[in-house]
Amino acid sequence: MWDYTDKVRDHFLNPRNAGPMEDPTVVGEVGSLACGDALKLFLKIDPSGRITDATFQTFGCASAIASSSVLTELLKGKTVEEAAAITNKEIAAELGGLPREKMHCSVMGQEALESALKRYRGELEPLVKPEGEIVCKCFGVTDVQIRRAITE
Amino acid sequence: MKEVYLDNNATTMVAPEVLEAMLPYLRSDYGNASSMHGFGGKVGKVIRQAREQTAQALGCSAEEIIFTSCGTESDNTAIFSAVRSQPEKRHVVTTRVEHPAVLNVASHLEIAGYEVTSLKVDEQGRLDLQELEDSLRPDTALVSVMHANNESGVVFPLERIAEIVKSRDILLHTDAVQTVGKLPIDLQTLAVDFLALSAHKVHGPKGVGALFVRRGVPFRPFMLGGHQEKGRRAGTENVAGIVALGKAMEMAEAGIVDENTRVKALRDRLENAIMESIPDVRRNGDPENRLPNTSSLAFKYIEGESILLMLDQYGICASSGSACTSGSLEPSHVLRAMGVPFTYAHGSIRFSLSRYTTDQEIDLVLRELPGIVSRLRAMSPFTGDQAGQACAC
Amino acid sequence: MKEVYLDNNATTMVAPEVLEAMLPYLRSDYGNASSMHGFGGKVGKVIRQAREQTAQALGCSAEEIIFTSCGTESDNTAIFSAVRSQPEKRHVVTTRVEHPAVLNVASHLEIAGYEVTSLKVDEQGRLDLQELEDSLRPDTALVSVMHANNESGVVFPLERIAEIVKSRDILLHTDAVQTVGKLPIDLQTLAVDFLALSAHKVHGPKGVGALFVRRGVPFRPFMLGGHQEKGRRAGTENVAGIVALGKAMEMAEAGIVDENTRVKALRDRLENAIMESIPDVRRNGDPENRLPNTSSLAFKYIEGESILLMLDQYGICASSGSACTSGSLEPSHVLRAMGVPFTYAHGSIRFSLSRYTTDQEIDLVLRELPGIVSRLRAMSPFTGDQAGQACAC
Ligand SMILES: Cc1ncc(COP(=O)(O)O)c(C=O)c1O
Ligand SMILES: Cc1ncc(COP(=O)(O)O)c(C=O)c1O
Ligand code: FES
Ligand code: FES
Repeated sequence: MWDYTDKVRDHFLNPRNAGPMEDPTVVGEVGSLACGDALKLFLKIDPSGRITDATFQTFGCASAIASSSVLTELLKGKTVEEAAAITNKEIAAELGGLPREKMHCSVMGQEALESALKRYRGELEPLVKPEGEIVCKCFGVTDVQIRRAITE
Repeated sequence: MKEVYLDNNATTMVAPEVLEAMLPYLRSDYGNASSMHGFGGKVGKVIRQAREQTAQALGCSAEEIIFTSCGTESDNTAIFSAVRSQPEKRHVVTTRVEHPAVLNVASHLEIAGYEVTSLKVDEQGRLDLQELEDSLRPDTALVSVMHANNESGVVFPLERIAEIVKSRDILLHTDAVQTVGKLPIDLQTLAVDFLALSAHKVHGPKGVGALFVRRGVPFRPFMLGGHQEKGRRAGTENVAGIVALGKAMEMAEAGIVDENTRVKALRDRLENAIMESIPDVRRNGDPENRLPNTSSLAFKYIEGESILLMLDQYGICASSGSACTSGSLEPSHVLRAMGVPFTYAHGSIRFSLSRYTTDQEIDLVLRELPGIVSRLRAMSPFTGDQAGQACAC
Repeated sequence: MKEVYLDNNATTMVAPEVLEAMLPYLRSDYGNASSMHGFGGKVGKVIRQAREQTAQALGCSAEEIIFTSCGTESDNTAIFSAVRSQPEKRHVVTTRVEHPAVLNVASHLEIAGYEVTSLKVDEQGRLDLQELEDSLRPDTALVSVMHANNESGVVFPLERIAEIVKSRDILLHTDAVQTVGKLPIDLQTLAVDFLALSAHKVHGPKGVGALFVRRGVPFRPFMLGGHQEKGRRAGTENVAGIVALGKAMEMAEAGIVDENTRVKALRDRLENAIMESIPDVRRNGDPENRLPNTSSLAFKYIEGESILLMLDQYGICASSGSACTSGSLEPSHVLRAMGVPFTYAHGSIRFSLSRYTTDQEIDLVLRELPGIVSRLRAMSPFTGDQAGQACAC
């Protein structure tokens, strides 16, 4: 059994801001095509560029749900610039840490955020070929991404 | 909070009678069965008795039973013995849905230059016996087919498989770790050469198992060393564990009817009520040929670990995939082999009951599960039209 | 009649504290450590604790410990791992006095085409370190030398052996089944790569053991299957056994001083009094480098089994040769390797004491043994001038 912190358990059992948003400014998505969209991040951003609301929908394990939940809390009140600086390490740290094998579940949050902010800035989604071998079949996360998530 | 233990295919409670039987050998009678004194000699006698009990429950003779340390060791021993005793034969047949204790030995053999045929299963988890027959070759050393699958509960038609394999004079091993105590086994009529079992799956302790090796079948020991088990398995005998296994086997045989009536009825009630009260649930595996205690159910749109952890809040113990692979991130190889669509495979939960499961426990699951599934589904980004796609991975 | 148990090198009493520690895992906490529920998760924690305790007692780190089912499995695992991880190296060095758990793996390798050098011992059971050094070759995959011999009690100079072997960058395995709890072991300074131990030799239960594998040493699993023990040993963890081993290791470390003072003094009193009161007795093995609990004595003109069975009349448990080979009719390979003369080798008895041995028990042996030896000698056809011949077999 995974060793989850109390904070992970809390965010998993009582997720904050779960569910779709009525009228989002922008939506970020991540997940491989083969396996379907797995994390959707809904953001409401005011004209000054401050995030006023954030919600999520996640298909994933407890770590993925807790990571999404804590991410939405981190995002609220931040400017888009501040939000862009959030890393998966920060998400994991906010949860009091994740088991090593589950670090990649927090990568999802960061990537959904990146995708949302790129859309917000009107940039095209870059079409990158995944490097490395797919290890988490849930989201098409690669071993390179995981190694990065663990070592960064 | 008392746990509601519905994870009996992973491991089982040690029966109080079994614990009672083994305790003297952890307390006062700690002798070594090989010793030349009465104190050791008397434990030799109880090992003989446990061997008789085990043989009795399986319909074989005592000298056909080798005690091992677990189901995994029994599987390893059978497969390596079969290939080492026939070095000229370089082909092995098995299935895609075996336990890792067989699968990983097969991969090891493949790396060592063996050819391995892995039989496929259909969406119900059933084998194609024609494919089995066609796979057999003059240089086939062994066919290894499990009796029942630990994840789906699907039971393979072992009698017919034995007919096909033995008519070609090929050695046949079966991993019966999941069937002992759940289905009757009679080795007088069931023509397998090897059969593996594990005590902790039948209300015995962890750390002891057995391997049946039919008289006359060539044998090569896996564990090398002292002369224990007539030179077939070295290492000081785990006396308490062996006594426990003997008692557990006796009780397992006696409990077969209860397992296939009362326990089966509880399983059916659980399964039917879940499928009626929760939408988008499907059953994994052939309902006709299934262990009486097992229900593998797939909950669309949501993920197994999340369901398990929420069930855990109520003390309900279940499993997603097998406990052996739940430490990994891959979806179960069994469900993948059955072609279970992606969003279903990831949302599969196995409930496995036992003689100790009560009506009240089933009621508790039926009370809590629908709410858990709704809460998780409310968080899921999946919608009806995306589901049902096959997973490419 | 309460037994006088002087056969602790064969197996030991489970310490009451150890039984106490393991019982919860045979009763209420029967979960599977790999399961995704709190009930299974908590046994995962106790396995971690037992790994820490074991590592602590050996001076290594927890991740260097692999739990196995016995000393034999630990030996098999170490040796097969060493040769499989270096397939180009085809030479193995061991000694003539190893336990069958090493000897028989070495013979297996020899049949498989390996070259095996078996180092000889002198009449005191000592190795010739020059012979060891000379035997090492560029293609030597492994040196496997036991820490102390189970029959003679002779302790090999492992520190010096490690220096010689590791200066050539060759893997070194030691079977320390007999030394744990009797001699201090500190893997920080002792440069072995593998070390095998068995719980039932240190007042733990039968059916569980451990293997130390030094960090960085290439490893190939012996038991193939699930991902337990970080993929290094498959099979559902024997939770109760592992917890018991952890506790036994903690107690073993704490008891080292007692073993080398009080227990050693009891052994010396037994041995000296026997040698003074009975004529034609000789001590087998180097008295300077010997386990503190072991006395192997050879009684000229008479046969070991007869002595044992007479001792058994008084509830005294001892052994001739190792328990592992006593089921066979051959004289001990250890005594033969030491060149113990024929009539002595057959009349050798091993007394092995433990922390539970009392003064009264030693008194009982000293009261009964002289009469037993005289009675048997009165029946023997041997006379003084025939003795001392080497055994032809
Ligand atoms: C030196 C030595 N090595 C290995 C073993 C094997 O241990 P086990 O019987 O626990 O497999 C023993 C005892 O039987 C022994 O004395
Ligand atoms: C079908 C099957 N085979 C083999 C095993 C391995 O048994 P053990 O864990 O006792 O080694 C298991 C359970 O883990 C199983 O379910
Ligand atoms: S999302 Fe956590 S394991 Fe795949
Ligand atoms: S074995 Fe009995 S005389 Fe050599």
